Order: sequence, then C-alpha cells, then structure tokens
Amino acid sequence: MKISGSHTVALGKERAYEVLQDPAILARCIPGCESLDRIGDDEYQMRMKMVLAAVSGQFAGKVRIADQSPCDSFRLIVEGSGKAGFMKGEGLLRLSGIEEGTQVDFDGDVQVGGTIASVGQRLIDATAKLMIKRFFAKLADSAVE
Amino acid sequence: MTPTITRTKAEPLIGKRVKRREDPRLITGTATYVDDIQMPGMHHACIIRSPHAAARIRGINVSAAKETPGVVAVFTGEDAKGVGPVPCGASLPGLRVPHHYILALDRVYFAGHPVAVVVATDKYIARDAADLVEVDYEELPAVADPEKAIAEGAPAVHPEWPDNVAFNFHQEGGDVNQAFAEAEVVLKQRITSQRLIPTPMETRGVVAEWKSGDKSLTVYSSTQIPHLLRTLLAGMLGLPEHKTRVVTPEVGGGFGCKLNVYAEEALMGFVAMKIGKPVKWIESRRENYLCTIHGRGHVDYFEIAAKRDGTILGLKLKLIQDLGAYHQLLTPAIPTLSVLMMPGLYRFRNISADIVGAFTNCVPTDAYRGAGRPEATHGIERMVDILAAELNMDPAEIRMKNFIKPDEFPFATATGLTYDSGEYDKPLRHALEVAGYQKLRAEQAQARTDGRLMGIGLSTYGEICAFGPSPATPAGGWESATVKIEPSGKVTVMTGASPHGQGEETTFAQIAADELGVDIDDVVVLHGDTAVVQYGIGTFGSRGTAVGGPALYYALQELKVKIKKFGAMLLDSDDVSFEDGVCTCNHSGRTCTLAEVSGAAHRAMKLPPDTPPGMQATYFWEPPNFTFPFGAHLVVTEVDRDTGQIQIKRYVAVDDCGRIINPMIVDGQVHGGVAQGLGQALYEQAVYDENGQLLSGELTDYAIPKATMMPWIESAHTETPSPVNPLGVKGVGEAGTIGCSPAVVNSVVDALSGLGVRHLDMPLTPEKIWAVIQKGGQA
Amino acid sequence: MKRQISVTINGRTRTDEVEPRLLLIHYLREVCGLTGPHIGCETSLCGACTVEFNGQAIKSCTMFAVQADGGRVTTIEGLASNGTLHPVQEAFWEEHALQCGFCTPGMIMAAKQLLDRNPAPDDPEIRHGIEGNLCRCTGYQNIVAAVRSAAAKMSA
Amino acid sequence: MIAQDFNYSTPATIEEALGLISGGEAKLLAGGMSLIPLMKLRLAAPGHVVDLSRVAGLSGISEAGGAIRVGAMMTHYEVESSALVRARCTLLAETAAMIGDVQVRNRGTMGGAVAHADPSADYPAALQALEARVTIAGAAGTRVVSVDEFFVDTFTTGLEPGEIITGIEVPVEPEGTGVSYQKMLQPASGFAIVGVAVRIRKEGGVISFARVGVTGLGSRAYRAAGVEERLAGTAGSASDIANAAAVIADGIDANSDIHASAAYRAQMARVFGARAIQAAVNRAA
Repeated sequence: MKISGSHTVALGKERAYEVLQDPAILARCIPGCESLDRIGDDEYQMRMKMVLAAVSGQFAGKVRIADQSPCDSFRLIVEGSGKAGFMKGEGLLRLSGIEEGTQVDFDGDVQVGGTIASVGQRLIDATAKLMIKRFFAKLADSAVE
Repeated sequence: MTPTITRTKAEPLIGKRVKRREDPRLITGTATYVDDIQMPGMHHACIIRSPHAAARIRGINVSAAKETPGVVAVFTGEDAKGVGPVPCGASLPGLRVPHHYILALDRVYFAGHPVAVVVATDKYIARDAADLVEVDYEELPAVADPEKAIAEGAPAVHPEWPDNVAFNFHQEGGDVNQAFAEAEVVLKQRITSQRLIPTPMETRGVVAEWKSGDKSLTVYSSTQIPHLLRTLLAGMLGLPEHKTRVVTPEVGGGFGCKLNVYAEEALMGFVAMKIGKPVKWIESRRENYLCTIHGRGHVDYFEIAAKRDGTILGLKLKLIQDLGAYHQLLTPAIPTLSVLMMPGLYRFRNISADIVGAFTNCVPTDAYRGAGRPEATHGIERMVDILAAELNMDPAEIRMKNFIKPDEFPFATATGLTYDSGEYDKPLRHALEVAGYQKLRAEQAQARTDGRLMGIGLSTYGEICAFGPSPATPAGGWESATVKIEPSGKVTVMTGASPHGQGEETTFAQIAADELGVDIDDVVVLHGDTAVVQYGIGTFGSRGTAVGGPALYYALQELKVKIKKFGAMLLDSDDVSFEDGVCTCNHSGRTCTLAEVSGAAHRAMKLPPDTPPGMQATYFWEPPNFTFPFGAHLVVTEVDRDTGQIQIKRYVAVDDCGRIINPMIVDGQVHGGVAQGLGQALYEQAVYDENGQLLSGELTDYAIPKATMMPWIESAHTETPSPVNPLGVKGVGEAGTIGCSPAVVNSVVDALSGLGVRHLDMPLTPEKIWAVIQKGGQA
Repeated sequence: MKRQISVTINGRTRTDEVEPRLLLIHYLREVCGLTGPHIGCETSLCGACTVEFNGQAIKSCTMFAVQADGGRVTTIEGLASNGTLHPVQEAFWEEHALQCGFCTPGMIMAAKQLLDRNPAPDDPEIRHGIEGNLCRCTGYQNIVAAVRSAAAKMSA
Repeated sequence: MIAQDFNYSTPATIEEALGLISGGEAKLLAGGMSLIPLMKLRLAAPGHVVDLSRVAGLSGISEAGGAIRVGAMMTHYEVESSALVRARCTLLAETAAMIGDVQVRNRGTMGGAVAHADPSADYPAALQALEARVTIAGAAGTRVVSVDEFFVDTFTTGLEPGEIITGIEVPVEPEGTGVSYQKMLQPASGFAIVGVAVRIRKEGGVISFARVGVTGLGSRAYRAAGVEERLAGTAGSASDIANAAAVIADGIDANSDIHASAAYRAQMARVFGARAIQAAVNRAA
C-alpha cells in the first residue's frame, strides 16, 4: 500500500537530517521500539512491541538507512515479523527548509502479511498513518531536548 | 414428525413437494458433522502455515513446541515427504505438474502453505504449541496476477518453469477464420471472472483413526467424493485400498471445494498412523480462505463475428486461467469446461479457443459451483449483449434469432458436444411474459427521461450437467446404486453419490417409493461411507440426481424382476404383475405383499428356478451423454447515480432442468445458485495484494450475500425431459449460478448504456459503478 | 487458572471447572456434548453458533464460558419440548428453509429471537432480523418464507 | 480459534475493578464484540481480563438535568429499545439499531464501543453530533471528557491506563429537533464505509442549530464544523444542503481499503452527509 505525507520538524535542515538518522533518537521515536542495536553500517536490529488499543504484538526486525543524499533525502527501510505476521515499510524521506524548520515529505510503501494482512486490511492504511504520526510527534518532543 | 405427503396409487411421489427426510436431524441439532465426532483418546492437530507467498525455508525449530506438556508430536515436511503427492486427476497434453508435498519441504508457494503440524492431547494445547514453532523464511518475490505471471520478467512460481505456464491448450471447431472473414461485424472484449472463495458454512475437517491391530485407517472427512478420496488417500499413504475407509458424515456445504483431495486429509492419516491414536483437524475460516481451493480466476479475451442482421457466425477466445501455485484434483481441467460451454444455446459452429494456464503464488483454483461453465456463459452472454447493442437490436430478439431450434436436436456443437434436447425460446418467452417485458421497456424509457438509471438484463444460459460419460470425466463418470429390500419389506437404498444438502435422501426415496409402490417412510437412503456403500463417484457437476438417479432406477428395475419371480412362486402363477407394493396373479387376482416376497426370498425355504436367495440389486450406470439444462433469467436493476449502488428490483428465473422430481428442492437449488451468482456479480472477490497476501482473508472482508442483500426470486420452470436417462432429469445444482451473473451484469450495463457503457467487470462494486458514472461511461 | 461455573442449559443446571479462555461454544459442544450450535467463522459474523443467553440470541463463539456463570443458555437442542418441534423448526422443515443444515441451528435461534420481539415482521424486518446469520445454500428465500409462516402460526 | 490463556476477574464494584487494572496489564472486557475476536486471532493477548459485567453502577439509562446518562455496560439493544432513549434522544436509539446485527447488539456495549474507538464504528458519529460526554472513573476520581477530546485517533482514546468508562451522557433532544444517521455499509462486515449523524433545529424556518458527526472517513469520528457553519442560518433547501455537505471531508486524510478508496469515501461522506441532513431537516419541526 502506497503511503505518503508530510510533517514539520522544528529543526534546521542539517540537524533534522542528523536527528532522523540518529539511532538513539530513532529508538525513542519509532512507536513501540524496545531496542535498536547496530548490526552494520546504517543497519540496526530492532525489537518492538506494537500496541494499538486491544491489539498488541511483538515484532523483531531491522531498520536500514540507504540512498543517503546528505541533508536532502534518504531512504528508511523498516521490517519486522512476529506471531501476528510481518510488516515492511520503505520510504523516501525528503527534507526541505521552511520557516518553521524542516519539512519532511515521505513517499513509501507499506506491506503487511500474515494474520494482520488477512484480517486487518481495512486498518492497514489508518494504522500506518498513525504510526508515522506518532513517530513525528515523538520526534518533535525529542528534538526539543 | 411425518411428512404430509405419502404415496397413493393415484398420486406418485415424483413431481411432488415432498418434505425432506434429512431435515428432522438438522433442525433439531442432532446431525453429526465432522467436528461433532468425539473419540476416546482423540488428539488434535494444529497446522503451521506460511505467512509468505513465496519463500525458502531455511530452518524449522520445533523443540520448544515438542517440549510443551500435552504435545505428542510435531511433524515437518522432512518427516512427511514420503507421503503423497497431493494428486492432480486431470491430464492435458504437456501439462506441467509440480510435486505437491503434503507439508512444504524447502520452499513455500502461497500464503497459507502448510509447513508443520503440532499434535496434542487437546486443541488448546495444540494451538499454544503452534506458536512455539519457529520457521526461518527467506522471502522471495511473488506474483499474484495471472497476466503478470506470464509476462516477461515475472518471478517464477516454480523455478523449474520460469515462464509460469503450466499448459497451453487449443481447441477449435468449424472454420473460425472463414467466419471472421465473412463477418459484417467483429467485436472484441476483455471479460474477467474474478477469483471467488467458495465459503461453505462448514469449513473442511478431518478425523483419522488408525486401527493398529487391523492395520486399517478410517478417515472421516467433509468431502463430496468419499470413494475417490479413499482410492487416492490409500495411494498417498501407501495403504491397501480395502484397509482404508472414508466416512463422510453430514457435510455443511461443498459447492465444489470439497470435490478434492487435500494435503490435510493425507496429513491426518499420516499423523494417526504415527501416533497410533485418533486425531482431529478442523479448518478455521481463515485457513479455509487461505488454503481451500478458490474458484474462477479467468481473464478472457473474446471476439465475436456476426452479420448485421444479428446472426452470430463465430467466436474466438483467449483464456488466461489463474491456476494458483499447484494443481489440485481438477485445476487444469476447469478452463477446458469453459471452452466446451462457449457456444451457449446458439447455432453457430465456428469456434477457436486458446487457454494459457498460469501459475501464481496463490492458493489453487478448482471447481466452484458451475466450474468453468459460469465463466463461459458469462462471456457468451455478455458478447451477445454487446453485439445487440452494437446492432441496435433487442437482446431478447437477438437471442431468439440465434437459438438452436427444437427440431435440430440432438445438436452437435463446434466444441464436440451433442446437446440432448431443448426448446430454448420457451423459458425466455416465459420469463419475458412473467416480467412484463414490453411494459418494463416502457418504464425504462420513462425512467431515462426522469434521469433514473434503470436496466433490464437477460441471460439465456445452457449448462453441461450430469458429469458425465466416463471418457470425459477423470476417474469415471458413472454412478452406482444398491437397493436392498430387508426381510421385513423395508427398503434400504445406497447411493454412490454423496449428497451434502441436495436432498437426495428425499428425492431418491421418492424414486424408490414410486417404483416399489411402498410408503416413503419405508425407504431409507444411505451414502458416504465406503465400508457401507458400493463404490461411487460422488456429488458434483449437477450429477447427483441426473447420474445417481438413473443408477437407482435401473437397480430398482432389476429388483422388480426378482420380486416378480418370488411373487410368481408364492402365488404359484406364471403371470404376475407388481404394482403398489403388491404382487398380483393376473389369473386369480390373488396377491402377496412385498414383505411376504422379501421374507420368502430371505428365508429361502424354496427358490424360484435359477434365482438366488436375497432381495438386493446393484447397478452401475454409465451415462451415454451429458445432459444440457437451460433457462432464462431476467433482472431489473436500478443504479443510484450518486453512490453507484445497485438495487435489484426484479429477479425472474425460468429454468428447465428436465423432469422435476421434487419442485421444492429444485426451487431451493435455484435460489441458492442465484445467491452465489449474485455474490459474484455484485460482492465477492478474493483480493490478493501484489505480494500474494490474501487481503479478503475473513468473512469481515469477503462479502457473501446476507439476507438483506438478496432479492425475492420469482422462480418458474419449463420441463423438457432429457432423452439421456430414463427419468428424463437433467440436473439443477449449478443452474442458478450460471444464469445469474450475466443477467445481472447485462442489466447494469443496460442501465448505464445511456452513458455509453459497453462492459463492466465483476464484482460491480458501488465504487466501480460510481467511477464509471463520473467518467461519463468510460470504464 | 480454572474457575468453577454454574450454568443452566436447556433447563438443567450444571457445574464445571473451566479455563477462562474456554469459549462458550466449545464449552457447549465439547464439555456439555451439545453439538447443535456450530462454528463457521472466528469473527462473529456467520451466526452458526447462535444460542440464547438469558433470553437473548448471542454468538457463543464470542463469549467465554466463564461469562455465562449463573446464566441460562438455550441451544437448538432445547427448543423442541416433549418431542414437539418449535413452530420455527416446524416451519423451516415445511418451507424447505435449509439444505446442508450447517447454519440452521443458529438461523432458527435468530429467527426465534426475531419473533419473540416482533411477532408479525414484514419481509424486510425478517431479513434484517437474520442478517447476522449467513447461509450459503438457500439464498434465504425459503428462510424468509419459513419465518413468515412461523409468525402466522404462532400468532394464530 | 483459541485465545491465549489469561486470568479472569469479575469485580463487583468500580473500586475493585480500578484496583485490578492499576498495574496496567489487565484488559477490560465489556461486551467482548471487539476484544474476543482479537483474542481468538491472537492479535490481542492480555494476561488478565477484567470482566465488567458484574460491576455495580455501570448499567441503567436515566435522565437528569437535561441529559440522558447511559451506563457504560448498556448493550446496543438496550439503548435501541429503551423507551426513554427513543423518546428523548432518537438519534442515539436509531444509531444503536444500525450497529452490526441482532446478536452483536445483544452483547455489545456502548462503553466498549466507545473505548475501542474503531474509526468505522457507528456510535461515534452520533456521539459527536450529540456532543456527548464520557464519564471516566480513575484512581484519582471521576472526570468527564467531551467525545471530541476523547476520540483521539484510530483506536486511540483519551482513556488513560487504569481508567474505566462508567457512562456516556447525551443531551435530551429538545422538541422539534430533526435527527438522522445515514450509513453506507461495508457489505461483508457491516461496518460503516462512511456514516453521518445529524442533529438540526430550526427557528422561524431557518436552521438555528446543526451538529454533524462523521465516522468511517478519517482516523477518528469527528465533528464536521464546516458543514455546521454553512448550514446555520439557511432555510435548509436542497442547494443549502449540497453546499454544506460539500465541505464534509475538507481537511480529512481519508481512509482507504479494498472496499473504498479515499476519494470515493470522501465523496460518499458528502452524499450520505447530504442525505442525513435532508432527512434531519425534514424531521425538524
């Protein structure tokens, strides 16, 4: 499923670019992230617990950063799997300086499989958007620190 | 609790609305379906299935599951690789048949592919332990669309066949090139028949019991084909067939998806033999959607050639069949049935068809109510409407013009069939009359003036039923019956057909009661247990009554000869007649009852010359031909311009299924068939995403019609007896489904024709219709 | 941890120790041996498992047995009294409102609920009243006719 | 389909229930219409389930101070068939009657539906149009939140861990209020593709008051303030209604799934919005 959107980060473009790739900050901002450990260049192993109302699931997976074009854009690849199924998200994040800071536009693809795909399809879109919203909301908080 | 109608001499039961004999157990909740079976020491299985549509299995760790208290075994593909393969019963020249292990060995081919099985003392433990099995997958690219699958550069479903083509099949009749050269009008249209999920209300289920002392296996399965299943299961498990027994308890609907042999049936046999205990597996609805066969899955490119006066000259078809990842029992044969049915009820004899069977990373397709014929009927009935629109002809008129006429039967079609009998204009005329066609057209004109989108749609369908002559049916197309008259005169019928809702316990009792002149309460019909019933083929393809019925009829005739012999002996006469359950000496008028005759035959104190004791006859009947039911459905719709929602205002169904044994049951079959056709036309669709994930994976997203979604069906019949069998019956199980979808789509296209709409693919979802309206008719 | 529950089923009270996660449908079918109610889905959509709980039609696949503690359950097996079919059962037989019979026990319980609340429903009300029960065989037509005829008989 | 094992409690009082959930791991069970299917699919696996069905003080429907209070454990059927609700808050009764099917309405509860905050559920549209208030009990006492604050996002509410919804308050409809809930059904699940609830009053032939709640379209049920503004002061003619309904989806990031794209959903919100407004206008005295 294609997904796109745009969020504003109250940081300069250079700082925003840095922050968005900082594993410590990613670990804090990725919803449900319990651990994020470096396993290679720009590649991290992640454990997360996704909680959405009554639904909760443990996922183990990876976060990878690729196609870096410093300060302008990079690609974020997140994948995880657990008993409820698996999910993969891949998106190109583009940064542009605006008055309030930096505008981050993303364009990507979300794929889910297993139980969550076959019973929850009507919620994939809304859930993905919610997760991204939560990510940027947390980022906004983190960036203030 | 006795039926209201019983037999009297003046009133035979055939043709009567006899209440069903199977109902008392069903309405009181005392019937036994597979999941109702309990056995001492019974274990429960939970199957672990791949979440991926295509992946390599790097490893499976079962140790934690095995250590769970209550778990007795965990098996993987490596353990079970000697079993199987899951059989494909269809053969086509050059057919590529992948080896279908009952548990995936090193690779999975569709989401839901069985990978391992956990066996435990109760199902709660089995389910818990299943979560502890860890499978390490390396995901591979998948393809879920048949046209994409056969395009250049698509991921290979089976690496050994990178083009994803399982077979190419060509059939032609007449001279199609000549027909197209002579044509004044040639029209082309791509028409799809989407993937459907059969959705019987009872999912599949298996109980397997290994009797180690006898070295025999009993498998209880919710199947339409107990005997074929036994033969094939015995082969898969390496067991002698006579020590393999299949019992079909009550079956909660099949619609073709239980006309199969599944991995899980062999797997439970394998497990029972390994653990030495009975084991049960009941499919969840999600498994049913992921792993039981789907239906349809066609992309058809049609071309029709005609004269400007509406005479159809020929038809060309390129058919791409979405096979899924494997061949199940009849997978590759289904589209070949479409080709057979292509000419519909029309006289033209020039046809050419090419089928490409495409592998995809989806669950296999196979027979679903109509199995190939709805797709073809939908195609030809849409093409006829497209032609009528092009020529500005009335859709009823163009059909009448092209119908095969009653004096042309038997009619040899371009696809090699011989249509048995028909008066094709009769149901159509009847439907037009019942609906008030002229008045409807006037209403439609008025509606258009008022800005409303009203449509009138017709389909005049033909069907190939009574599957079928053995040369045309894998594993044989005959059917069997045994009739036993017990010493007390009570009658036991055993049919090789395996009804599961069709009501043959009633219709066959009607036939037997009429022929033997006994009360219907004195007849019982048994089926579905290979240890009780002689070999039979099963129930599918509208064959139960049309092939099983004649088998019963002939068994009864044999028995009547014997009855008369014993009657003659008891009455000491050389001229007796047998009627109304009584043998009468035509000289003296003396009589003896069936009970007296049967008692004498069993006691055997004395026997008629050259006559063995007992009162039993078995008949295996080979049908000389298929039967060809037909009919006309007329649908009035109105489309909501603002939302694209479709309302069915009228539904008229006039079906000719030959002679009717029980009109109540026939109407029930039509209603149910129409519901499934309407489901396809308006609501149902198996949706896979591009990675092969089934998004319509539960009843929350796959819309089978609810009570609020069905119109009232005005059902009527004409009766053209079939000359193929002595009962004159043709079969009715699939008629409603076949007749329905083109009538609905034709109606909606008619409603939108003012916008220039020529064709719409199913399902006609509100959004699709709305989008077409927005674009001013451009689909 | 297992809990003791006491439930009156088809007029008889029984007490059992059950795991909290035991679904009411599994309790009825496997512990009590009442296999009339069936399981057709896991998403509370098909209605095959419909029984009456404290006088109301419910889907017993979407309730834990522990929740029924102290309550009254009527299943299809408890509908006929002294061998006499309930008018809804009778009408289902008479009007050929079933084929494979799998949805039938739940469908009859839903129809009974409808008539308990609305003794003279019209066709749209009947269809609305049974929309929580899926039937794949009958196209619902004869079910609607049966409910109509049962209504007439019950009010006669 | 079998849930994971859990501990089960049936508290008798709110205090007892609050004590049981204070750890944060327990999940509240009301009617179970959403939670139990999720547990069976193992998408939810709470270690402790606290059944609210025996808690005193969560039931009953009563009127006081111009408002109707519906206890959190009241089933949809109890709401739909309540003489009080039918007479005094028709919109709520009519919406309740359109949820799911009979069996679901017999078990499903208003508190449960509100707490679940399914973005396609029916109640939230009506509750938004009704400017309903949710009463919440917690360790620190009771608080009251407007539904607009309560529905935060997809399955996300303002309910804090350790809190319990005790009831929902809706205003009594003054004489002459016209209401309607119109919904486009997703044919398989019966959930709303979109649903619009409307409450209208007229004074001197002019719409003096309009409230519009929308479900199914966005990440949560919302009040379509733009529509309300456009309706106010008009006579409620067909063109007034069309003009108002036109902005119902403005600013909403519409949901999309296999049943309806975002664009179609937005358009259906306009169509069903206009129909609901028209029906409400017709009924307003």
